[in-house]
Formats: sequence, C-alpha cells, structure tokens
Amino acid sequence: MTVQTMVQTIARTLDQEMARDERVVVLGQDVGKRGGVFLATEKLFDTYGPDRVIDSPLSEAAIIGAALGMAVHGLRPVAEIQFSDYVFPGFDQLVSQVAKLRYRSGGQFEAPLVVRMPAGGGVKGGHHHSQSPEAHFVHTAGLKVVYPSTPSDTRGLLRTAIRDDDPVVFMEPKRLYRAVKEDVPDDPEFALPYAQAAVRREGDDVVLISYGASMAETLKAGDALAEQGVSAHVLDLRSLMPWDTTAVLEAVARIGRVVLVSEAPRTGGFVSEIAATIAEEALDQLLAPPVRVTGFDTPYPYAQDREYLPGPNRILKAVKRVLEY
Amino acid sequence: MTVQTMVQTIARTLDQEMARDERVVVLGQDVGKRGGVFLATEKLFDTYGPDRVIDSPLSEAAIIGAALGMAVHGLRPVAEIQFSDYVFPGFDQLVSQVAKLRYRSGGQFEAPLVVRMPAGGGVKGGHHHSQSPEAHFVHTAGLKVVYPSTPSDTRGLLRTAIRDDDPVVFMEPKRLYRAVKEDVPDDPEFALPYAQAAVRREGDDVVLISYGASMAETLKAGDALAEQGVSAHVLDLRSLMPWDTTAVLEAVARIGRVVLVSEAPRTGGFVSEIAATIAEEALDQLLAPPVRVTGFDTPYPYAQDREYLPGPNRILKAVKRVLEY
Amino acid sequence: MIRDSQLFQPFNDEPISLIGETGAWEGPFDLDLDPAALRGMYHDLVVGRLMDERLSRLQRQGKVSFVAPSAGHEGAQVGLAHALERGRDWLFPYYRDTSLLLAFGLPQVEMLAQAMATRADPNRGRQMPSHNGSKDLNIFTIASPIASHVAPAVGAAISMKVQGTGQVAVASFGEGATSEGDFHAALNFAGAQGAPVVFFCENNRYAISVDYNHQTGADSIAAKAHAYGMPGYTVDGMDVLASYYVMREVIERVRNGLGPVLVETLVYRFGPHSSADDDSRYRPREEVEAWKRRDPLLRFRRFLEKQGLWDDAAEAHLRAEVEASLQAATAEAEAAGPIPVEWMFDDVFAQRLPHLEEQRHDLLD
Amino acid sequence: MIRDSQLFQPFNDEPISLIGETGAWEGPFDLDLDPAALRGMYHDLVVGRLMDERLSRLQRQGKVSFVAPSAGHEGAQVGLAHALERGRDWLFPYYRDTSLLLAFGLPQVEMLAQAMATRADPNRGRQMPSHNGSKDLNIFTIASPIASHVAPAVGAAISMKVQGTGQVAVASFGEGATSEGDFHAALNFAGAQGAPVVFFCENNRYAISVDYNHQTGADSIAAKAHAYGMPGYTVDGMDVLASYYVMREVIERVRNGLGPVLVETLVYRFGPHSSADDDSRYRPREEVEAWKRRDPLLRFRRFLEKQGLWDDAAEAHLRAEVEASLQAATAEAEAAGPIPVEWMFDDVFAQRLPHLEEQRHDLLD
Ligand SMILES: Cc1ncc(C[n+]2csc(CCOP(=O)(O)OP(=O)(O)O)c2C)c(N)n1
Ligand SMILES: Cc1ncc(C[n+]2csc(CCOP(=O)(O)OP(=O)(O)O)c2C)c(N)n1
Ligand SMILES: [Mg+2]
Ligand SMILES: [Mg+2]
Repeated sequence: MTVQTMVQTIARTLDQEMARDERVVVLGQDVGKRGGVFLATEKLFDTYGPDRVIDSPLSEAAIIGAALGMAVHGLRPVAEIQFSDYVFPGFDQLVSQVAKLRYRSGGQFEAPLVVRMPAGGGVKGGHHHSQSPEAHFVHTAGLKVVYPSTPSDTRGLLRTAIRDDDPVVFMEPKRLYRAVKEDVPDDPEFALPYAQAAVRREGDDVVLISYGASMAETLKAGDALAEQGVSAHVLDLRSLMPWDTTAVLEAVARIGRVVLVSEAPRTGGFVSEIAATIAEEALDQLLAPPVRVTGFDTPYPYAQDREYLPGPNRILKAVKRVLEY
Repeated sequence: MTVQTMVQTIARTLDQEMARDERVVVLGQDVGKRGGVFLATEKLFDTYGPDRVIDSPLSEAAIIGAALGMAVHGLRPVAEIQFSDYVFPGFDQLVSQVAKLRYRSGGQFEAPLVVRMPAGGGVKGGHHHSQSPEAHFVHTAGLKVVYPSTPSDTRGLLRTAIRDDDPVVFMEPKRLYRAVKEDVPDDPEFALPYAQAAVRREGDDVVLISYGASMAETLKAGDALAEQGVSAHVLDLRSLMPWDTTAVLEAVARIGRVVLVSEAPRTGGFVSEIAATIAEEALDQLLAPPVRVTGFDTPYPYAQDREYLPGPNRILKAVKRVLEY
Repeated sequence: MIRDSQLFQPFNDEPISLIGETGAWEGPFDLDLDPAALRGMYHDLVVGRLMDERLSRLQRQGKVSFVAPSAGHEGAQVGLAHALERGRDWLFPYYRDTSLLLAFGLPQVEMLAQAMATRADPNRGRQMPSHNGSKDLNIFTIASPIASHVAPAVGAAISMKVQGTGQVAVASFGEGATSEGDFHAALNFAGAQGAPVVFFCENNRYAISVDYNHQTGADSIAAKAHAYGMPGYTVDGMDVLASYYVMREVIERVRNGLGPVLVETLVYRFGPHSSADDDSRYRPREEVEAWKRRDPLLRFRRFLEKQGLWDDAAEAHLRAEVEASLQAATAEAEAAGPIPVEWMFDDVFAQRLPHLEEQRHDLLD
Repeated sequence: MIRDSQLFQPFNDEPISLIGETGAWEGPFDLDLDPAALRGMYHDLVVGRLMDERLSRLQRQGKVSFVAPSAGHEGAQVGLAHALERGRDWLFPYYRDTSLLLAFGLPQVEMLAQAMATRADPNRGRQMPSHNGSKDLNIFTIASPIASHVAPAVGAAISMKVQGTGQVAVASFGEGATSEGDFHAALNFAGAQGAPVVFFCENNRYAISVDYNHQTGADSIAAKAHAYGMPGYTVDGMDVLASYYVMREVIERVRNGLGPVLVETLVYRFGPHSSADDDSRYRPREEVEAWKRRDPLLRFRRFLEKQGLWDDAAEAHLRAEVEASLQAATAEAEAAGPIPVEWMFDDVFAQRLPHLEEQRHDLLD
C-alpha cells in the first residue's frame, strides 16, 4: 500500500502497466517532459522515452485516431485528452472509428485502447474546462465508460481498462485529483471489475446514486443526512458502461426512495437513463419518484462555478422531497 | 396547398424563405448544381446563384463553423450535413462554438442558424448512413432540436427554425422523405411553434409517444392496435428541445400506460429522458411502467437494417406488457 | 539508362507519366519488369474492371444495394498494389478501391460476399457494399466517414516505427477527403513523427458533385505536402506504370525511415459517384467522354501490344478466364447464404455484455 | 525608396524584419508613419505589457483565477491592430491577445472586469479570464477550444464577400492551433472561396510544453499556406513595424478581393503558458533569457530613441500615465460588483425556455 492522491495513482498505474507490458504506450498533448498538465504522466517520459511516451501535436483527432491505428497494429495505447471538453474535435474518431471497428470488421479487428480525460467542474475553468460529457460516450455503442471517484478505484479500474480488449473512455474527476490521499494497493495485479457499484455508506431510508466528480458532494449529503438521523444508502457506480443495474435495482427495491446525482446537464444526462431503468424495472417498489439532482441545462458557467454543481443542499432538498412524498 | 413529399417541401420552404429574406443562404456538400444528394436544395442554385447557395469543401467543421461566422456577421445560414452520421467531424463546432456563443458572450452575439440533417435508418445504409444522434444535441445546452415526421410539419417547423434567433438542429427522417405525399400549406407565413406535440391518433388505453423517423412504425402499431380493439393515444413530439412535457404528462396522467418509441440506441436515448421525466412527475398516475421500444445498443447494422428498427411488432409487444401489467 | 533510386522529384508541375497515350514507353529509364509482371498488372486491371461491372450488374438485379464504381481509377490502384509487399504492408483503403483490394490479394469471393452481405463476408455483413476489410491481409476495414481512416493509418505507422518492423502503411482516399480536418491532423502527426506512411490520393476532380475548384484553392493536392514537411508527387493515374514506379520508389524511401510522403494520382471516375447518383446533373458528357479515351486499361494494353506481349487472342482468353473466376466467386458468395439476424448482437464488445444479451433475447423471442 | 504595394514576397526564407536589434531602421523603403503614429504604437506596447503584469499580480492576489501571459507577443499584436480599421474590420482572437485587443479598442475596464468576473464584463462573467469579446468592436468572444474560432472567421469573411462590405476578418492563434483539423478545414474553405480573411499566427514555438518539432514537420507555419493556394509570410514578430507593414499590405490585398493570406509572426512568450503552468519543466532558462533580450518593447524604444522621438522622461511619463489608467480601470471594474447567481440562467437561448425557468426557480428558491 502507498498513500497517494488520485493523480499520483494514475501515473503510478501507468508506470506499472508500461513496465509489465512493452505494448503499453502513452500519447497526448504535454504527456512527455511536462508529465501532463495535471502531472498524470509524470516521469514516464524519463523512464520510457519518446517511443513510448509520445507528445502529440495539438489535435485530439490525431491522438484518438492514431491510438486506434496503434491498437490495431498491436500496441495498447493510453491516450490523454487534456480536458474532457476537448474530446469533441476527436469525437468522430471515437464514435465513427474506435467504437465501431470491432463491429464493422465482423470482429476481425479490435481496438484495445484507453482514452483518459479529466472531467467535471468546480475548478473555475468555465464551460470549456468543466463539462461532464459521459452521456455522449454511454450512448455510443462499442465504448466502455469508467468514471471512478477514489484513488484505489482509479488504480483498479485503470488497470482493467488497459488490459481490456475493448476501447474504454476513462473519465477522471479532476477536482478530486488531489482532494484526498488514500492507501492504494500497490500490487501490480490489483484490478477491479466493471459494473460493480461500491457501497459508500449503508443505509435504509433513501438510496443516493452517483459517480465520478459528484461523489464528493453526494457523500457530504450522506453525512449531513446521518446527522439528521436519516440513513442513506450511497452507491458509487464507478463504471457507466456497463453499469451495475443489479445493485441499483436491489437497493431501490429494498428502500423504495432514490435520488440520482450527477453534475452533467439535466436533459439527457446519464442519470436519466438510470431513472428510466428504475421506472421500467422497479415501478412497484418505488415509494416516491426517482429524483434527479443535476447540473443545469446551461453551458457550464464561470462566475457560478460552485452554484452550478449539485451540492449537498440541493441533494438534501431532493431527499426531503422523496422522504416526504 | 400543394401536394408534396417531405423532401420537396424542404426545397420549397427554403425557396420561400430565401425569396423573402436576402440574408438566408444555404451551404453544404453538393447543395449547388446537384441540388443535394437527396434533392432537398433542388433548383435553389439556379435561382439564387453561388453567393447564396454555397457548395462547400468536404468538411463538416468548415460548414458548421462557417455558418456560425455568417450568422454572427448578419446572414441566416441553413447548413446541410449530408447524413446526420457525418455531423461528428463538425461536432466540436456545434457544441463548443455554436451552442455556447450567446452564453459565453453574455448575449452580445447570437447564432441564428439551422443545421439540417437527414437522419435515421431503414435505407440499407449501414451504420454510417442510418444513425439517430438526437440525444447528443438535446444534451447540449444552447441547441434547439426539431425532428418532424410529416411534410406539413416540416414546412412549418423549418420556417420557424430559419426565423429563430437561436441555433436549431433540424433532423429529417430520410426514410420518410418520399414515403408520403401530403397537402402542404403553401402560405409563405405558415409556421409552427416548438414544443407542441401533435396528436396523431386519439385514444384511451395506452399512450404511444414517438417522433421523427419512428413515427411511421408507431402509427402502424396504432392501426394494428385499433384492429385489436385497443385505442392508442399517439403523440408526435415534433421538437425535442424544447419538448412538450405538458402534452406528455397530461396524456400519461389520463391514461396511465405509456410506451416510448425511438430507433436511437436504447442506453441514453432521448426517450430515456422522457421516461425519467414521467417517473419524476407522474409516478402516481402510472398504472404500468413506462416502457421504451428502441434501437439496440449496437452500431447500426447493415444486414439487419429492418430488424434493428423498433417496428410494429416490438411496439405491440411492449403495449401488451403495459396493458397486462 | 538504369533507374536510380531518386528518379522522381517532388512538387513536379507536370504529372509523372511513363507510357504515352499511344502505348509508347516514355520513361527516362529502362523498364525492369519481366513479361510475367507486366501481364500480371494487366490481369489485375481487367479483374478490377470486370468486378466493377459485375457489381453494378448485381446492383441493378437487386442483389447488391449500392455500388461505388471505380472504373477509371484502376491504373493508379493496381500500380500501388504491385509496389506493396503483400502480407507485410498495411492498407487503409476507401470505398472506391475495388482494383486495389483485389490486386492486394482480397479474394473475389470476399468482395462479392461483402457486397451481397452473405456469410462468406469476413466482416459479417455489418456494412453497406464497397466496405471491405481483411485482418489476414492487413486491410483495415473501410468506414464510410471520409478521411476518418487516415489517422488510424498514421497510428499504425507509428507503431511500425516504434517496433522497428520495416513495414509501410498506405492510406488511400479521394481529393475530397483532403478537405476534412482529420486528414490534416493525420498528415501533420505523421510529419512530426516521421512515420512510415504513404498518403495516396486518387484525385478524380469531383467529390460527388463538388469540383476541384470548390474543394480547395491549392494548385494541386501534392502541394499540400508542404504543410507537413513531406514530399508531394503528382502522378498520371491513368498510367499504371507511372503509379507503380513512383510508388515503388516512394515506398522504398518510406521503408528506409525517411518519413511520410503524399502522392496524388490524377484519375477520373467514368461512372456516377455511386449507384444512387446522377452525375449528368453536374458533369458535362464531353468531359466524361474525353477522359474515357484515356482509359488506363486501353493505354496499358497498347503498351503491352507494342512490347509484343499481348494480342486479341490473349485478351479474349484473359477476359473469359476472369469472367469465369468472377462467376464462380459470385456463386460461392451467394451459396454461403444470408447473414443471420442474431449476428447483429455480436462484436459490439469482445464479450456480449448483459444488456446486449437481454436485447438479443428480446428480439429473438 | 517609397514603399510600393507589393513589397513583401510570400514564402520568404528569412523572417521579414524592419528594425534591427539596435533599433536601426533597416527597411528597404521610407518610413511613412508620423511621430504620433509611432508613439501611439509604443503606447500600445506598453499598455499591453503593463496590463499583462497587472493581471498576473491580480492572479497572485487571488482576484483573478487564471492568466495567459502575453509578454513577448506585443510586437506582433500591436502591429496587427494598427493595420486594421477599428469598428469596421473583425477580429477573431485567442486567449493570448491582450495587447491586440487593447490596441484594437477594447476598454481596459472590460478586460479587467472579464478577468475578475464583475458586472462590468459585457460577457457577463461567463468564462475564465483571458476570454474577452465585444460585439460593439467586432471582437468575436474568445473560446478556449484551440482553433475553433477560425472557421467562424472564415464564415464571417464569406458573408463580407457576399455582401460586398469591403471588410476584412482576422483570426489569430498560436502555432499549436495549426495542428487542429478545424484550422485546416477553415483555411481550405477560405482558399476555395477567396474569402477576405487573414490568418495570423503567433508562433512562439511552444504549445504549452510541446515544441515546434513535435507540433509539425513543416519548415514553417507560413509554408502551410501552400495547402490552400494562398500566400504565406513569415515575419519577425518582435518587430512591431515589421508586423505593421506586412499586415498593412496584406490587409489591403485582402480588402481588394485577392483572397486570404496566412501570416506567421515569430514571437516568444516570456512567461509560463499560464498561471497554472511551470515552464521550467520543458524550457531551458538560457533560451528564455536569450529571447528576452529581443524584447519587442526594448527594440522599438531603441528605434524611437534613434529617431529622436523618445527619451527617459517620456518613458517615465508614459508608464505613470498607463499605470494610472490601469489603476482606475481596475477600480472601476471591481466597483461594478460580482456577477449575480441568477445570471447563470440567461443567454442560453434568446428567451428563457420553461425548463430553464424551472431550474432557475429551483436554485433560487
Ligand atoms: C464525413 C463525411 N461527410 C460526407 C460524406 C458523404 N460522401 C460520401 S462520398 C463523398 C465524396 C467523396 O469525394 P472524394 O473524397 O473526392 O472521393 P471520390 O468519391 O471522388 O473517389 C461524400 C461527400 C461522407 N461519407 N463522410
Ligand atoms: C481543442 C483544445 N485542445 C487542448 C487545449 C488545451 N490547451 C490550451 S492552450 C494549449 C496550447 C496552445 O498552443 P498555441 O496554439 O501554440 O498557443 P500559445 O499558447 O503558445 O500562444 C493547449 C494544448 C485546448 N484549449 N483546446
Ligand atoms: Mg474525388
Ligand atoms: Mg505556441
């Protein structure tokens, strides 16, 4: 075990995987000498050199497209998109090429690559450094989507993603990069499966479901509820495609009240999918409507960086609504 | 009134609007002499010449980005993306520039432009000529999204979109382009508002909700149900942002059983948003779970072009489920 | 004069051509191909042409839903195919590469099975016709979005460089493709990395209806190589030997680690853009006829005749042989039978995820 | 010699420079600017530099969350600003254009208010600092995604052409931006349409940490103009007069309908990429120091002194005056007060849609 922040864990996991498997390479803007603008690839350049840690030109299409070609030719690229907001110039490569290659080739070719990207707001970045675009990926058949919230989960899921033969969009909650330090298992084989939600708090009165950057706020709400004598069952989804429908439906069936938290814009966000699934699969177990607490349907603002986020207060209001329903 | 197909109506509406307002220009691939690959801009080049009907290079980013610049400088561009599947190379222009310009400039600049795009499957086009990407647009704050299903609605909504000071993604169900002819109001001021669902069939037993390309299948299911003595209330949303929550919630409240139909992939599709809204706003009125009948979570296939679509049989199965619940 | 290894100069004003319109060898060096190799090229030109005709016929018969005719492009394509090492080098082709794919080894039956979407398509009927691919042959499965395959070719080439395999990647595309942002992103990355990749443009002057002058203000597609610090060549694509010799030199250069190259071949498509197009709306008939007189098959046949390697009997024999082979391949492709519905749910991921299992179950029930 | 209208030749090997390092006029034509105009340029250089320093100070004080320092870029920017027609031409700038914006007329208070997100920002506090814009001044509001503003500039230029307004659009960007696909798509469209637009590259050799050689294999950014059939110039961007005279000629050409132009100015950023960067990780200190000795302010001051237009007293006076003005602007910007929370819900659409009304209500309740 080593005590690490999330961003340190990423660099360490990449190091471990690159040491283990020569085919693993890293590419992106500033991933070389600079070690990434968040230092998520720190020191890798010194250790593995320019053939395995590739500073790319300023083009997300080049990064994602080239990563695909590398993967097809036998490497296991881990591409970094500097901010998830900047995935869009490379979006066509992701949805038209990467996501569909296995399918369109009848399984002849595969695309074992990871696209890492810091996501989420609360860093005073305005709308082009704060967005949460996971819904776009989850709606794209052929992509797996992971969005951890703790250093250990990041370690375990990044390893799984790198070893996966399918393309994985690996979203990283940037405002949690350095928020906590944690004992992270250093075993180079420590890996976590997808679609296993983590129970962050056991409870019986209301289910709170979230993932990624919004977990911190959700946990704060859970703490506040505990102080008020309300016991929240808090689930951290950790992966969104596939996601843990079983844990969600079981918790909802048992408790009957559920609040879904995500900072992505409300309309068409991933939690709408969860709500739809709950409504379709667990209608009779519901004691109150599944309520979504989300970002607003505005571009991410700058001056209201904090107010935009679904913070503990808004979560508590929603909980009140489902408890009093 | 003139009897026209949907695609004829589009060309005619563009012609009317270009005649009315000099600022309206058309741009895209093959929109000039060729009149568009579907002939949606037929004859416009002859009438208005190369300054107002602009054949662009093969770049969706150039088309959408230039449309924005034109709009900012005082024109009212109507851009054509040849297939909605090809919006992705221009997706960054749409989500990062077009959608956010008004917001980021504090309302100083606006982006009065329309991006037209044929969408949907059933034309043996494989996954790059068949997709239904509306969820991506609806989830992007700052874009309006229209998706009509009849020639008259197309006429009325395209006019509204062209005159709108906000950017509008105008999706056109390509397999309905020539499917029906209809008397279309030729009044050059005929326009339809957003967020007013059309009741395509009155009924009391189950609500069927759909839009765009999937309306044809939904109506067929409505007919089949009528023959079985089940009276379906069929709503055509026509616009997705904004969408007619009132009509949907009223119908659901009255009838209590609802089936949502869309050929977009299931996970994270726009009907998940509708289901989530229904669950949140009308839980107590539901007599059965809101059931989604959708495209599958695979890339759009070629050999199974028809089977992929949520056809009448799958809709009927879902209706049976909600009726027997 | 013996051909030396730096014979062709980049950024040439006149397209490189080695055979005159009458079939005369006009190259500034001695031919070094034996008769079998030359006849082999002609064979591949004819196979491409006849396959093209067959696909259009099958389309009219309703057995194929769509065709992107390639007649007029054969010279450029076959020249390229013969300059590559089969089974070693990689191709990232586009939908109009019928002759290229066949000459690079794609079995006729696979092309026909892909077009008819039968079980004999190794791509399992996932895409519309003219979208082949073969892992065994290092042919990256074609995708419709124009230019989207170019960055993957660069990535593969970077992998070749990093792993020191001595392979070369080639991406082919039309001149319209050069306008896409992804084209640029790809060439620029290749230039910065010195990756072993060749960008092979089949410039037929039209992207559907959009002509060259609406496509770009550049003097030539080859001139775009300046933007990436790589050499650019313009080649007469109706001349299979010009394509072959330029590509042979270029590929050697690239294989030796001297960095990427852009090659523009000047071709013309004799037919419409696709079976869904009506090119009379935008192309004058005289223009089409003028180009048809420059048919790459005709020119090369004249050349072979002048060399004493070909005559009418050989022609008749070859055509009969190729037709028979195509006939057999068509029958074999058809006999494989249609793609089963349930295949729709495979190959989304390496393993079928639970939600897809459920959806499969729902449909098949 | 009198400057004629075709003095500068494109695709030049040596960067165009008019003032030597010692401040000597080295232009091959006679200066035609009066002392007021020359002093005006120096004024704008100093304003840009002092604003830059002020923003960094405000950032360290916690009043501004982020800064993209522009010191080292002033010469190129001020030269451009003075060659444009204010209130007529359009600017599509990027985040490092502090001097350009101010010299083009952006009120200091607006820049400061934008940086501090107060009510005096006409952009209503919607974006991080260094993202200004002004409808009144034809300054397209800056967006962070690199190169995404270039296609809009081309669209505006096409509109200018179609409407025959005689205006010119200018898009500015770093050399890193030239690698984005959207950069290419935009320039290519401009070239095909002959649109009245100038592409103004501030090549400071680094995109954050990625150096020129990892960015592109091209010999120069100007060489990329070949890809679009437009002229490309390389200019010494540390020389405000070189930037001014080249841009004056280029803009005249563009205004006269001769089509778009790409201009590359060679500059250097003296500071880190941004207040969030640590450039010592990737830039040798000697390199930074060497460039600082080429400071555009220093060079132009030496020039003015040589021309007898400047001395220490004038310098002291100017600096005091500018500082006072910036101080007043800062105070005014701050006094406007913070952006109200409820503004978050405005300007998504022309009218607030019902779901936004509801969300607003939910938050403010
Ligand atoms: C991204 C994208 N946009 C548009 C299309 C529609 N489309 C198919 S082929 C084509 C023209 C291609 O022209 P070119 O690259 O010159 O190749 P050619 O067909 O002439 O061989 C277009 C616009 C597409 N397939 N992909
Ligand atoms: C599409 C996109 N990708 C990545 C970034 C992150 N980023 C911000 S500035 C920058 C470097 C820009 O370099 P350059 O264009 O040379 O301008 P400079 O900062 O040197 O003036 C990068 C990579 C971004 N803003 N947008
Ligand atoms: Mg072409
Ligand atoms: Mg730079």
